[in-house]
Amino acid sequence: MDAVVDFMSIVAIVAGAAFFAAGTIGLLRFPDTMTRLHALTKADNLGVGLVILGLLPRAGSITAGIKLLLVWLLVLFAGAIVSQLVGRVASREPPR
Amino acid sequence: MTALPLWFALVPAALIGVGLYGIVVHPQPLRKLVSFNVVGSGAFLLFGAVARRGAAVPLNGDPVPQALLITGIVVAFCASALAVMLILQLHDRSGDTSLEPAGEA
Amino acid sequence: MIDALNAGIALLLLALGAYAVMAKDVFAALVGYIAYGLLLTLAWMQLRGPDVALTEAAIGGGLTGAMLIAAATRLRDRDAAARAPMPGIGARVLAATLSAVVASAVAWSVASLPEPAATLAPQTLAAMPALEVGNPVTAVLLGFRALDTLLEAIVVVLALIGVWSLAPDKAWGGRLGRLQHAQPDGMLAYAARILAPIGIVIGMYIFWIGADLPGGKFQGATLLAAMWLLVWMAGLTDAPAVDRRWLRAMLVAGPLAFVAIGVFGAVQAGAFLAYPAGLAKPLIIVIEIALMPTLTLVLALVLVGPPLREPER
Amino acid sequence: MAADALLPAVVMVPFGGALIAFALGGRWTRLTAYATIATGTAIAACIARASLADGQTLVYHVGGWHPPLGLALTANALAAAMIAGVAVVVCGIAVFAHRDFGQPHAVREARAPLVFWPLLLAVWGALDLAFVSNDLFTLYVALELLTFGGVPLVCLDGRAETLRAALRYALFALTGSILYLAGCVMLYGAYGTLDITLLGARVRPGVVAWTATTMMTAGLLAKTALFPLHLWLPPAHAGAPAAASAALSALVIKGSWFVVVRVWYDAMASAVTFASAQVLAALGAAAIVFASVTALRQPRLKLLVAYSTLAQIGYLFLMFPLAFDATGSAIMHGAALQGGVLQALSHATAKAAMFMAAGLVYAALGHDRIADLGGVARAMPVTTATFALSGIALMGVLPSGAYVAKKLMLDAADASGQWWWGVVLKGGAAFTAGYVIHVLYRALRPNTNVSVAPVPRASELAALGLAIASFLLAFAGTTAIGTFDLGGTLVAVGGGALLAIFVASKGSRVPGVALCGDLDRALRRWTPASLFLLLLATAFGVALKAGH
Repeated sequence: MDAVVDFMSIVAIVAGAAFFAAGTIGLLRFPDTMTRLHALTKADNLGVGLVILGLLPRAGSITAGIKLLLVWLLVLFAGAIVSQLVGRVASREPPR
Repeated sequence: MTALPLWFALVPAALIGVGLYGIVVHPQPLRKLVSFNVVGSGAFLLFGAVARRGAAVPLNGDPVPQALLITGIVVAFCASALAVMLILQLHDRSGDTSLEPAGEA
Repeated sequence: MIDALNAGIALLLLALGAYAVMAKDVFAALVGYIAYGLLLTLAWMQLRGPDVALTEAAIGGGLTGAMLIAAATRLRDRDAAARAPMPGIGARVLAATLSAVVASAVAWSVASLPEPAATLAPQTLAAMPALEVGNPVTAVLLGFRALDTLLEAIVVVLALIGVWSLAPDKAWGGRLGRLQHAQPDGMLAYAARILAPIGIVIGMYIFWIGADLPGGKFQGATLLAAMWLLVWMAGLTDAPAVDRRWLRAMLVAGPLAFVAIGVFGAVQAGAFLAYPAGLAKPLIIVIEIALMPTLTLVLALVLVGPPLREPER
Repeated sequence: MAADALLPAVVMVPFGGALIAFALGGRWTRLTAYATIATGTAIAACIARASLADGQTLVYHVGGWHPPLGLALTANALAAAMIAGVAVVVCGIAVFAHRDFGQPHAVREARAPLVFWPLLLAVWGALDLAFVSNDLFTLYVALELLTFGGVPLVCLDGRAETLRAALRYALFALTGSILYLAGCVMLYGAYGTLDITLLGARVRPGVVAWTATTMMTAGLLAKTALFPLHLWLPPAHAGAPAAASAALSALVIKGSWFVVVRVWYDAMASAVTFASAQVLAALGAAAIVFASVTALRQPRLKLLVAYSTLAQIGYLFLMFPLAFDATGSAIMHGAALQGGVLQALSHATAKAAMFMAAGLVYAALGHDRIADLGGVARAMPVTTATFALSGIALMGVLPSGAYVAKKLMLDAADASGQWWWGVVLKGGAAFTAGYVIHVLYRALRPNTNVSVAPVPRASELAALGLAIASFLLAFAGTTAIGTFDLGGTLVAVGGGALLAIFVASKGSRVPGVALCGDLDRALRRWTPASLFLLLLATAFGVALKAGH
């Protein structure tokens, strides 16, 4: 049982890390603000989600698990808001 | 010395050096201030390494340097804030934040 | 494995720090600096200083980074100093050499620190019971070295007086900072409405557990200040005028209450900033509660800046 | 025991007063400041009495906790003398600033008066803290408090050029503080304490002690503006309002200087070497020559006085090698240190008076161009007398504080066989005389159609009082004043007059003078000055290592 949980954790966290890597490459290689934003937000939301999913079985207590979920929700929320704001500024100003 | 503090002691020394270089060469005060903060965090990290070396069961580190660090970080922040506001006000009133004496720059 | 991770963090830290100093563009440098601040928090966790990690994340990385970015935005391309040339190659080589000499001297000194390490951890543990708090860092901050903490509270108020002193004369009596032009129904306002209550709860929580667990007034106050700044930037509230009585009173209440408790100790326990037996923990909590509004206000208002608008009356 | 309790009070009263004055605002600010100054001066007097008259060293353990865990406050006779002297200067500045920094009747509250009084009190509290604290980290906080008080004083009038001067001061001072802090970190790592007394017993020569000493010293010198690290001082001190200039020039730089004294004489006494002290004094001697000659070339009175401060800072560092015994093996408390502290006090009083006089001249004439000072002596006799008296006090040729200080240091130079510093001490008076005569000669020239705006009589008298106080310090010296040296006085004044005429008439054509001008322009740029900061750190490291 432990081995299965460990395996799931590893898979989820590695997958999350892969999303982060993809997002970072996108941020560096995509041509303009909008596409960069696209790469970043998709990767971040999924990446953080998968990492937290991988960490949940290892949280040790219910409250620690809830804290992890809260972290994920806050990151989602902040990411959504910030990408909206960045997108709005980018659509108003010419690309630099 | 264990492996952990050695890394976290040599890198801060290097950060202090890098930051000092930036303080000397950057013409723009804002960049000097960023460099100052890098030097500052280097000095703080060094203190952190010292605190970690002083760990004694059951504590993971010497609490005295950790407490001094909190004071130091807050003081350094206040210093940065004062400098930033000086930069902005100087910019508002003269359009140029250069530090060189007037007429000789 | 952990050693490799630590080495990785340390080297990445050096790379980001160097980038923040060396990058050509000021915005690139600042983004590097903020990433550097976040990584620094990780380094503090690896150094087993959770209190410092929280402070560094909140103040060193968060507030300082936000302040520098905001300043760079105000300066933009208009600052003539940004276009000034770097000093000549000779000066740069000399600067690099001398900086390297200083860094090597520091590294050499650190490598030759004595074994076993000098530490006050055992003394702290032995003396802590008298203070009745569970977090040794709090015991140092508000017990053994309470004078430093009192002086620090005075430093922050003095820094705010310094920032205010930069105001134009005609703006004295006016509201602090510039008017924020966010739409009241915009995205930022939405974020502020949702985030601020959560942030305030977390800030109070971090403040409250500080006596026994990692956390405390500085970390908590930074969060509260950040929440107020968010609400302010979203245009949901405006900064107060510089001559408001309640504002001045709250700014000095923390340090003055601290001094008063210190004097109470001098009368009751025989020394300035000593705590009478049995009253240590309640008095420490009173000090922390008294400092909280002062710190929150100062941390928020130094970022808002001096009064720049003429009085409304 | 009762006297010991004065130590936290002497720090907390000014800070508490600063906070209350700031909170009350409006017309209450100045009143609160006066009440605080009265209380603080009384406390300072009690400390001076306990420590100087009864000869006891006061020690106070804050919170009842003893070092290394707790913080100790201490005051020996030297610290008590500094506390008393600073209190006197603060009183003088307060009287002087009464009119300039009162709240105008038209508005409820104006900016400058509201910030000036709390800042003055905060500077005072920070200085007292620097004098009594026995912990290197608390001293770091004290130095930061001093910087946070000093920087806004520089740009109190809000002109762009003073903001620039303030920013330069802030950034250079911050760089200095962080170097100092890095030194503290290493000391804690090696010795497990930052208490100066404990460090004095524990420090052993070695790479940690050398690096820490060198970084702390370099950082503190940057804050003290010792040549060649003075880029921030002339514009900052010359651009501030007169009362603020007096506080900055007379008081603020003494804080970091006193910390250098604590580090060298007490904390790191076993690590510092004769060679490194020679480097420190050589910088001081260079400061005297360079800044005095540069002062003579200044077109404006306040700039001249600022350069005079640079020269006088040089004197404060001459006493470091003189405190070594004849074999040059150990630094010791004694006549040289007493002389240094007396020098610091007589400079504090005289320089405050001199800046006030310069400020009054500016207020009366609307300018302070030295070439156009004709007629001032007749129109403003008290202020001119103040300038002359403070100048003579600085020269140290007539019985005054500086005279006794110089005598103490000369005796130490004789005792330790360092005749070369004796030559600098004696010759320095001629350089000081040079710029004082330069100004007085212009002020004494007749000019009947000079129009003079009235200045507050109380301000004039406050300045005069401080100048006289500088002379009265002669009686505070521990040794007899000795015989009046007429020959030395004549040589100094005559030499100074010759120097003044020479530099003023054909200055730019003389290679040495032109060199000082070029050097000054170079050193007031950021890159050379900050390179010198790093270079000095290296030089001290080498001098410390070489001596062992």
